[in-house]
Amino acid sequence: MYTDKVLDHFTNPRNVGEIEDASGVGEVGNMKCGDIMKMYLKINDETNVIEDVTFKTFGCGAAIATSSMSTEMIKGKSIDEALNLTNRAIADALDGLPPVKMHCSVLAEEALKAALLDYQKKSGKNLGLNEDDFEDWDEE
Amino acid sequence: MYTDKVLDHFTNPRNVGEIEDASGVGEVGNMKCGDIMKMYLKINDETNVIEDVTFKTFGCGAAIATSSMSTEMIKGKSIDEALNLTNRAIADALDGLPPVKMHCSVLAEEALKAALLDYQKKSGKNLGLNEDDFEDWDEE
Amino acid sequence: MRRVYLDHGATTPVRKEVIEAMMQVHSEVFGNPSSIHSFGRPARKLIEEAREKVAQAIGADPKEIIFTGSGTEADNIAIIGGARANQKKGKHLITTVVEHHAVLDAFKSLEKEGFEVTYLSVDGEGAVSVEEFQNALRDDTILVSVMHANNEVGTIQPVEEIGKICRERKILFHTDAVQTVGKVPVNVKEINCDFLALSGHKIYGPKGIGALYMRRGVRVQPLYHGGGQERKLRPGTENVANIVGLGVAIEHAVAEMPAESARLEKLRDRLIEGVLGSIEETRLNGPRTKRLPHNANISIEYIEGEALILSMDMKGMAVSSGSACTSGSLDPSHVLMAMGLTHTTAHGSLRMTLGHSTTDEDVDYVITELKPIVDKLRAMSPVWERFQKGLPIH
Amino acid sequence: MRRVYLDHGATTPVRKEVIEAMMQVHSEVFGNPSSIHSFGRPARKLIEEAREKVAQAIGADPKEIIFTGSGTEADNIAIIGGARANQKKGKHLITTVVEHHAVLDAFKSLEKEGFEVTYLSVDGEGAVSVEEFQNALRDDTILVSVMHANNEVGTIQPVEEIGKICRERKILFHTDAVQTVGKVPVNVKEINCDFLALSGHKIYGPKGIGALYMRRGVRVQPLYHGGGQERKLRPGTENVANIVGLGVAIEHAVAEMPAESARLEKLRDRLIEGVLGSIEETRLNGPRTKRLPHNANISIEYIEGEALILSMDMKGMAVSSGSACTSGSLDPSHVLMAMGLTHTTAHGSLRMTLGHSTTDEDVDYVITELKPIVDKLRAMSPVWERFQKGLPIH
Ligand SMILES: Cc1ncc(COP(=O)(O)O)c(C=O)c1O
Ligand SMILES: Cc1ncc(COP(=O)(O)O)c(C=O)c1O
Repeated sequence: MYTDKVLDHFTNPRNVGEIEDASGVGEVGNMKCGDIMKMYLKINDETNVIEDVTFKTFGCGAAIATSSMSTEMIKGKSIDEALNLTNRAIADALDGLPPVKMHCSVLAEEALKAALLDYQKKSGKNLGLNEDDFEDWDEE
Repeated sequence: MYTDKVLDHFTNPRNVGEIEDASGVGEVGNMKCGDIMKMYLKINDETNVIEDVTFKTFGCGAAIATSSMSTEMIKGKSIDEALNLTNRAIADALDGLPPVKMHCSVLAEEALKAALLDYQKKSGKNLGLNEDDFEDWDEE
Repeated sequence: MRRVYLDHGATTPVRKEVIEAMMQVHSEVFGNPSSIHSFGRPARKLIEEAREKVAQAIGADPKEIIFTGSGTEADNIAIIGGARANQKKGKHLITTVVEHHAVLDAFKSLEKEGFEVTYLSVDGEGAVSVEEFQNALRDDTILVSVMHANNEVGTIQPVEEIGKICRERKILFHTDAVQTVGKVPVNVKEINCDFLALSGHKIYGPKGIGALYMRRGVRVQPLYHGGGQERKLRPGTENVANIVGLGVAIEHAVAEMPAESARLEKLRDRLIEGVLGSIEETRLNGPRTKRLPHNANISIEYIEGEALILSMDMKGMAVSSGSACTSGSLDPSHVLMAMGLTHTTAHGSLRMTLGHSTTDEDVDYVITELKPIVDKLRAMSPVWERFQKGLPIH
Repeated sequence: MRRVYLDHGATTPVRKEVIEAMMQVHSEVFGNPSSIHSFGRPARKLIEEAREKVAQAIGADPKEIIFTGSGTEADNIAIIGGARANQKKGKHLITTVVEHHAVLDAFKSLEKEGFEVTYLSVDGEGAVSVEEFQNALRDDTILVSVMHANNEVGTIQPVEEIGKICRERKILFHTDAVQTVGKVPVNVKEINCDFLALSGHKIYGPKGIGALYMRRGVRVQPLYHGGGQERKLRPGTENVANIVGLGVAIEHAVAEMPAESARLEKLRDRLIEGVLGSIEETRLNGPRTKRLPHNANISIEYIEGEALILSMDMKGMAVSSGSACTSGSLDPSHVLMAMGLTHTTAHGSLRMTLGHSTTDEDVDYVITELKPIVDKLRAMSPVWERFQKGLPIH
């Protein structure tokens, strides 16, 4: 069912935890669906580089693996690069997900954007993120 | 499916053949149903004893076995005894027949009665048999 | 690594005697049971012998047993076939919210055909109430289906009482006994049922074989059409080997039941106590006593079931969960939700079902290995974080 | 006594490789394919590997293969499921008078639901006419089912042409290929079919397993309801062992087909010539050449089929007949009657179907042993007597 990469990230998730003085924190998902992802970002206000990122996830194997993989993919990257990260790229980086689990990668993308939105609010920078976008997120 | 007795009578049918100067001959069944039985009786006009009986049958294993068994059961018996032979007695003598094959025992009883009816006509004796009875024969 | 199979509710290994019997059929009795020659007749004979064994196991007459391709098929024939055959008498049906999908989805499909279905609720332990059932009865009720015991939480239902009421009112009563045969006594006369479904692969028999008990005189409308096999209700050349396998399996299952169920019950209780005692924020789902002897269903709060299964699998423990993701759907178990559990609690459920292979060592292993797994997943869980911080869990 | 099995059209022995593969599944891969743990995953993998083998054998994509419990089930899902799913487009269906009961009875049941069915006739050799088919087409025709080859007389139908016309008119086309897989090339693309049914036990695989090819994009309404297995069309825990067995069987059947079919054709021809040459008043039913390579169907006039089968059985020869009594019904074969045979001729039919085990010696044995049997039965037959006396045969 799951690729070796998914199982690896599930078993040894990278960047688990909280960041005390996070620049932005995003939480998406709900208990009804059984997936909640929370992402913490530490952003360098000068360079716009994501210097640290952690997550906490309640969810299935794919939810944990996509959370872990997405933190790896943006750590050390710029905000712009992070904004361009798509759910498909996360899934691809894990060598794919079962069709019924693709929504987990969407959730990971959402968690990241939610954390960036929080940073946008806190920092006053305009990252082009809009609160409303999170309502009708495109779940493929 | 078939009892050993049925198989025995099918494999080694008793009294197969024709009787040249039969006292009575009866033929019942039709090609559509796939069973035709013909029975020949040699009856002693004085004693009313069935001195010889033969049959010819086109039909399945049960048809052949019931024909054979019924000839055995009436050979040497009186006409009255033959008239009392029921299809169930024939089936019982064969240790039973599969439900779908019970009609074969009915046919054997019918063939015998048809031969006796023929004898009634030829001999002028009244055996109490009625041509019409053969129309709505009770096929259980 | 130790391998501990605790998913006997999903399926069981095939027992040696069954494999041997099936192999013999495959290699020696290959004829078509409908053939009248000497290759076919022994196959027919084997089927009828197996039918006797199944009948005997549940207190039925061999003529009342129909072999099917699965428990699902048996459920469908009883429910859909029974409802359609009797629709002139009425259009109302009753079942429960905690049935297996084989039953529930059959009723859903009947709703599309114009039948009305009442779904009985269950209490916090998964049990239906006879009183609610009686209130649901209508003049046009024609068929009722209540499972003998639930596959997820092991709750045993009051089928005897429900069956008795149905019999009095001449309403057809079906019970899905897929989980109870070989675990608790199953007798069609005592249950007062008109139909009963069972399946081979839950009792150390092969997959792909089931049986339907159909009381003498009861009629159903066939769902598939073709040859005359199994009283025209399951047309198609018979799966002789699996039928024989089911016969052998059920014979053994019933014979060993008293001792085996007592053994499993003890192990199960130790398992439940061990887990509840060593891990905080856990709860037993389903009743403490009136449950299947081999079933332990425990919610481990604030973590998700699939993640738990995968983590346990990596330590050699095979279990299942009533959670969402296992089935590819996002809904948590309809059974746990019907019992009033919150989404959080339902998502974190763990079903461990014991069987032949289960030993004391297995139970110890699970009790020892489960805690670190739970700790790790909780450390990762934002919901556990909320709980610990005393924040509301949404 | 020599035992000669000439009933491969009814069922085949299970080949060694299949038995071995199934045994391994039963003893080693017992997990439920729906389980996500390490006991379940290998079972899922085996199913998908078997699906690839079946797909490959008939030129399909694995996604287009649905495992069923029998050929009968595959036929029913295609026909009943396909008709119901498309009834908004029309209510007219077309099939033939010579289909297997799995097809014929499915159509009969659809008639009761309000569908109209045209039954195409056949010629004296059992073949349907493409012209008659074309004339039967209506604007509201939604589904057509024509078998690839007939199970009784072996006639191969012009399915490619019929399929092509259906495709052009966007009418669903199903073909029952239960008798052709492994005997003649079967390719879903060449046949232009939307559905194709096949069965394991006709190709040295196990009984109780079949497969339905369903072209990508085609939809049907399920007949049974329950779990999500086999795209919800065949719910219930998968029969993993039999699925694996079918995969192994079909792979071998297709690989060995060219050589084996040529071998059987020769033996079959010798058998036909031998019987027709040695016994008077006999005739071949079905075409001389465009027939299944392993099928010989001969009418032996003035004797009845079941009596013939039993007599041959006592000499070790297992054959079948299109006659009445074998099926417990009194009607002679609907196929032979549709071909215009008289009742007498139809009742005296003998089907001999060759296979792996068939040797030259088997053929010699039948040719030698059949004549005395026929002589004995004819000596007992009042119809033979009539024939010999020149009297009319009623
Ligand atoms: C042409 C044809 N269709 C369908 C079937 C039914 O297949 P099964 O016995 O697997 O249900 C058979 C064989 O019995 C057959 O010969
Ligand atoms: C209660 C219950 N009913 C029905 C079924 C279906 O049985 P099968 O898998 O044989 O179709 C199962 C098992 O999956 C079950 O647990």
